[in-house]
Amino acid sequence: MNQDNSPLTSKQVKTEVTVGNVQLKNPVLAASGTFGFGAELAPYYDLSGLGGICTKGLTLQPRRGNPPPRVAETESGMLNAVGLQNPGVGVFVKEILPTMLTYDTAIIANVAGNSKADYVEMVRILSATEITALELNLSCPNVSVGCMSIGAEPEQVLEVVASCRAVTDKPLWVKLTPNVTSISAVARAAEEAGADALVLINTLLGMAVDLKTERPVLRNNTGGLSGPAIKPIALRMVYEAHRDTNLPIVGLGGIASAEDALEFMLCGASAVQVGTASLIDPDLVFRLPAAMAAIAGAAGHDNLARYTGQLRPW
Amino acid sequence: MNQDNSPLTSKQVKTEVTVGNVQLKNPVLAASGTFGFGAELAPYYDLSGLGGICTKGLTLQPRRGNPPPRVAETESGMLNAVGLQNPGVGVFVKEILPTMLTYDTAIIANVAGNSKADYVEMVRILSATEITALELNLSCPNVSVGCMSIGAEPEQVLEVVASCRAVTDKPLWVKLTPNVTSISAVARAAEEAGADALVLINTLLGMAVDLKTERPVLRNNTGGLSGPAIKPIALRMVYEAHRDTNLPIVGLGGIASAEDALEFMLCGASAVQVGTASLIDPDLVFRLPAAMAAIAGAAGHDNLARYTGQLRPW
Amino acid sequence: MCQDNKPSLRHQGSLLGNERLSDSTHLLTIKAPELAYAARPGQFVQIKTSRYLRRPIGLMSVDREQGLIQLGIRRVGPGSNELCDLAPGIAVDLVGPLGTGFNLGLFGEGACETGPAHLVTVGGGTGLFPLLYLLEEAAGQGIPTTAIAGFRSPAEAILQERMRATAKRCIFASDTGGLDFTGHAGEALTSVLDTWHLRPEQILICACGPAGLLENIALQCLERKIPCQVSLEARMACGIGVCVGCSIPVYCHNGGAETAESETTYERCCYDGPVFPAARIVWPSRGGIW
Amino acid sequence: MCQDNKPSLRHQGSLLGNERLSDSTHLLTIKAPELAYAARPGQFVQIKTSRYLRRPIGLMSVDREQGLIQLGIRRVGPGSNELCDLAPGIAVDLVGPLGTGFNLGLFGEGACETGPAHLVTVGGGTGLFPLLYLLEEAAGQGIPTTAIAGFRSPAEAILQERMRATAKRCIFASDTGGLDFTGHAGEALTSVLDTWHLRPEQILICACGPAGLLENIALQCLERKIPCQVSLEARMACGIGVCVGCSIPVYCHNGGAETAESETTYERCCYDGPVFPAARIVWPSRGGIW
Ligand SMILES: Cc1cc2nc3c(=O)[nH]c(=O)nc-3n(C[C@H](O)[C@H](O)[C@H](O)COP(=O)(O)OP(=O)(O)OC[C@H]3O[C@@H](n4cnc5c(N)ncnc54)[C@H](O)[C@@H]3O)c2cc1C
Ligand SMILES: Cc1cc2nc3c(=O)[nH]c(=O)nc-3n(C[C@H](O)[C@H](O)[C@H](O)COP(=O)(O)OP(=O)(O)OC[C@H]3O[C@@H](n4cnc5c(N)ncnc54)[C@H](O)[C@@H]3O)c2cc1C
Ligand SMILES: Cc1cc2nc3c(=O)[nH]c(=O)nc-3n(C[C@H](O)[C@H](O)[C@H](O)COP(=O)(O)O)c2cc1C
Ligand SMILES: Cc1cc2nc3c(=O)[nH]c(=O)nc-3n(C[C@H](O)[C@H](O)[C@H](O)COP(=O)(O)O)c2cc1C
Ligand code: FES
Ligand code: FES
Repeated sequence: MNQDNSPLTSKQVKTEVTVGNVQLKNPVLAASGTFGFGAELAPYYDLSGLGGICTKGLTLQPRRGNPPPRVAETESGMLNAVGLQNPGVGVFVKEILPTMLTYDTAIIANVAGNSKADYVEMVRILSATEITALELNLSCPNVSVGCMSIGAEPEQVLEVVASCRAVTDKPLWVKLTPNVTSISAVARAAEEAGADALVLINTLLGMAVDLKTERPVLRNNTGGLSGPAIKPIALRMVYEAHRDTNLPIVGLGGIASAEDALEFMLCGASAVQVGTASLIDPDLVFRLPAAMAAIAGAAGHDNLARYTGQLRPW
Repeated sequence: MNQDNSPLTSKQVKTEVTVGNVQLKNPVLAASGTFGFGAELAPYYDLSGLGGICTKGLTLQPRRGNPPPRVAETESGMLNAVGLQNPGVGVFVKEILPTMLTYDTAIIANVAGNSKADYVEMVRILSATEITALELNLSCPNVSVGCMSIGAEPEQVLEVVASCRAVTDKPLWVKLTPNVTSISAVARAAEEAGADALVLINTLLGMAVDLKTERPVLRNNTGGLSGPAIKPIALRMVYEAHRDTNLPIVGLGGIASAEDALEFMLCGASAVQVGTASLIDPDLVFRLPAAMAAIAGAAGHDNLARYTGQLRPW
Repeated sequence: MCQDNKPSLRHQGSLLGNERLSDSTHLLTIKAPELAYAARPGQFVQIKTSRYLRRPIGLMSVDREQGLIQLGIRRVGPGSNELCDLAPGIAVDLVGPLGTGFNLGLFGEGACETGPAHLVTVGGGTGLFPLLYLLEEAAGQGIPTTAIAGFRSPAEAILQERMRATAKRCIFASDTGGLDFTGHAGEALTSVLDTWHLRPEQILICACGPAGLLENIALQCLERKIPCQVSLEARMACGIGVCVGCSIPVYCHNGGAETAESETTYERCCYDGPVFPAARIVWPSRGGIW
Repeated sequence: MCQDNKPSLRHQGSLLGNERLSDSTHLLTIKAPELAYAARPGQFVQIKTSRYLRRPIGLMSVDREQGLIQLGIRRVGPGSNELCDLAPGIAVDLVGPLGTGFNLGLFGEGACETGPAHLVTVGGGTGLFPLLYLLEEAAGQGIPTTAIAGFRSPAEAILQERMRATAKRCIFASDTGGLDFTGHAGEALTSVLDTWHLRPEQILICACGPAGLLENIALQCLERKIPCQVSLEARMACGIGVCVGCSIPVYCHNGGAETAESETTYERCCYDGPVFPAARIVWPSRGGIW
């Protein structure tokens, strides 16, 4: 708040935030899986305007992903079952990361493993690079082993995160799945294991049915639900994780406007990610930092960081 | 399927279904909490057109419910935190049920308790009445004790359902919460305890934020998310519970059209309930049986029951 | 969908006119004969927009013969903006008429014997809309009326001509001056009552507007023992009484002033209200929240 | 939103015209100069409707000078219905131009030396729309063209005049007879190729339409060693290449016929396609699914 609470212009509002010891230009990151590795949008947008970019989920070996159809539309949302199609961490480090490092923004490597050993190995490889932080994806619902099956169990989260912590000094963000009875239990496990931040939420497991063929729309039968439909669930989980741990939080799930982004910050997020909305409105993530600053300024606040955790529950 | 698979009119399609040993005129029930006890709509609609009516959640003692605001709009859905406002099971049996029994449709009593003893006592009281079946609500997220906190733990579900089973011969339906890591684990517990059917899903725990006041919109801070937003999650859970138990299933969550209802049946539901959609389109639940029959007839099917579990996963 | 001669709850209306009343307010005229026929002052409709939940809007005027209803709408968000921008000719999906409206039979005991009963409406903002319908109804029944209407400024004053044509006496109040009375509508009411010859039981006060104004009016009436009905707004989902989402805290027994929880309960704004006897409401100053 | 002289991806177009081509098909003319300027045949746009995801629609014609694009839309569901019902004057939210289109430079090796190269387009249904743009482009480059278009029945035939005005030769096929050729478009192509004097490398075949038709055409071309490009459709989310949602199974190496999984991979219909060399596709008869 500036002294007399009078309105400020968006330019007068400081957008910088920190997530643990990671400094970001602004709280808006492109989420994993909905921004590729940045190359497709680089011709059209200045990527240095972002707070950061989370890579598509990387695996130790290249993955072809699931057979199509991989996407289905739902009310105010979509299902995806991409199944982590990616060129593998080796190709990423050699062929993709160098270009990403030229974008002048934080680069967060999202990694997904079949096993603890996979995660540890990838963390080791990526720690030797110039990436800003690691995002352990313990939450992808579209693969048969690893990932979400690890993230659903606090003990396994504890073990995997602790093992990764042991081999890296890079900031370690842990991305959690909402498909759990208690998000706080999983969040506390990640905290105990030495995570630097929590990222929540990944997609909710869902299904779409084709009435004519009497088959699931997705070849994978089930997929991950994302988009505005899940925003209320995501806000609640960010709120609970913020209340029940001391970790900084990166919030996402259905963010489609500056107001949405600030609501996540109020609930406890230090920064936010934009996922599915980028598929529909590729401009959005670039417009958000200024739009958030405009709202903050109109309310007389001279920085965005003040929003984090400011929600006053009844 | 009629013999030559040729189109039939909706009148030629049998709408009767059974849920365990409960016979229903058609698979469309009004869900608990979005239809009151029928009195408000009786002047406008012929309630005998319904497959059945689930009462608002009943508690042993009258409950005033949570302070307002109790409802909030979200994208393709809403949050509610009514907190089980109801006149108590005693007043229900004496003053409300007699009128409901005149409606010539199945009456399902939805009961919610703070403890196992509550459930058992209510089941005992209601078993002495003419209700068609009991719906144990182990899933309301808007009360501080009982309900969802019981429904989230397979062991507690087992105990509560078994205790109720011991005191009643009425059909015992168990309504589950989606806020769990494994719906199958909870569903199997209910099956083991002697439930006659599963009802899923209740609402997902969510939150809405008022950016201007920096407070939760709901006075209860959190609420239950319902409506089309959650349909993909509900379909997936019906599919999983059908796959992993042998119980008949009553499916709900975001149903807003005949197509939606048939999709739930394909995933394994023997009947469906319409919840939040009745708040927006009070006609819908009355139109659905014929609309479902029309779709079935156009596809050459002479009954609705054939849809149950017909989905062919990939 | 009419079943077995039962009345319809849902109606397909047709928008005949959309008139701009001020920068932020529009007046919609909709053809919906069955709805118009059944409507009573103080009732409302639920309109479908592209948002998920319907939007509750009070009936501002009804022409039974022509089968028309009028709605006054103020732009405050996506739903009301959409309604203000509707093009004539379009179909409007309505549920209604809903709720318990004003009751013109509820003057004080003995009012009719002691002299001509007088209706006073007090309102501000969108609260003026349902009051206009009430004034028109009272005029039709030959009940003399006084309309007190508050506006933030003369520039925001709306419906003045129509109220003057309907009410026996009109007092337009503005916080910034420039109209009949300087101050808010509650203060205008005080000045009217202070100098009036009628006895309390001869007057019925009906109010609609911001919650603060309503509480001000209600407390004055309680004090003076004048019967008072208030039309409240709550966040609604169904509007038809089935979801219990729109609770208003009320005293269990009419006229109570207790604050003990056991003496209060919740009633549904949409079904038991939106019009309540002022004395039944647990006003915010007594701890009520809604 | 143009940043630092970067081209725009999102465009606010303005609907100038909406013409009904048949019971189920409309032709939209949209002013969107920057998009029109950048577009190439075979590319598409993603249009916003009230549904959650955008809808991919191929470019049917482009007028760079006037800054216009044309889209042909068939009613198949809520999104396309909404687009067919748009009123002229309205703003249209577009992302594009997207994807890798047809490549007119890709005739067979040595085609230019051995004689005038000839473009043959083969299509049916909504597949005709992108082919029209390609025919117009080829005409502009002076490439002789043959257009083969299939319709279920003469009643469903659309765009005939426009194709006749553009292509050097047109063959309209109908399953039910009554047009130039009786049978489907693939059979029409066979009859053309069977009696033609051109050598394979002088011909380029570009096809768009139902997957079954495309496979039929692709296999004929492979057999006859005629270069062939097909424009495919897949369920899309982003349309801009970032979500990897729209995979098409392709051989890792051009012209492969292996079925081993290790020899195939997925490419993005929206970014690597929608136009692919026919030889790269793992067609359904070889186990490909999309
Ligand atoms: C019985 C009743 C009668 C009404 N009659 C009229 C009328 O005649 N004319 C008219 O213009 N409006 C009337 N309203 C108010 C009208 O329903 C709301 O303004 C409208 O729903 C707002 O929708 P929106 O999408 O434009 O804005 P939203 O984005 O939904 O809301 C805009 C702002 O208003 C707040 N808000 C919205 N609805 C309510 C509510 N019910 N209670 C408290 N705060 C709320 C929101 O929190 C938000 O801050 C009435 C409301 C009720 C309950
Ligand atoms: C690159 C590309 C170019 C296209 N060009 C045109 C065009 O020029 N003109 C035109 O009319 N249409 C075109 N389409 C198809 C058009 O995108 C769909 O018809 C439209 O999205 C349907 O939306 P809807 O809401 O009307 O129907 P929906 O309800 O979304 O779909 C109707 C039916 O079509 C199926 N369907 C929808 N989209 C696809 C898809 N992409 N793949 C397979 N099945 C699908 C659905 O399962 C459903 O059965 C194109 C599609 C692609 C991918
Ligand atoms: C098409 C698609 C692909 C995704 N891929 C990944 C991924 O590779 N790794 C990951 O952690 N999350 C992935 N996600 C999840 C998103 O990053 C995000 O957590 C989720 O979609 C919720 O946010 P949203 O509603 O803003 O999209 C993917 C989501 C979508 C829609
Ligand atoms: C306002 C409201 C009140 C509800 N009350 C109850 C209740 O008392 N008991 C219960 O079992 N479920 C209750 N529910 C949950 C619904 O019955 C249903 O399980 C849920 O809303 C999902 O279905 P839907 O999306 O069709 O609404 C309530 C839902 C709403 C929206
Ligand atoms: S809004 Fe549903 S009971 Fe009033
Ligand atoms: S639709 Fe997203 S990559 Fe093609």
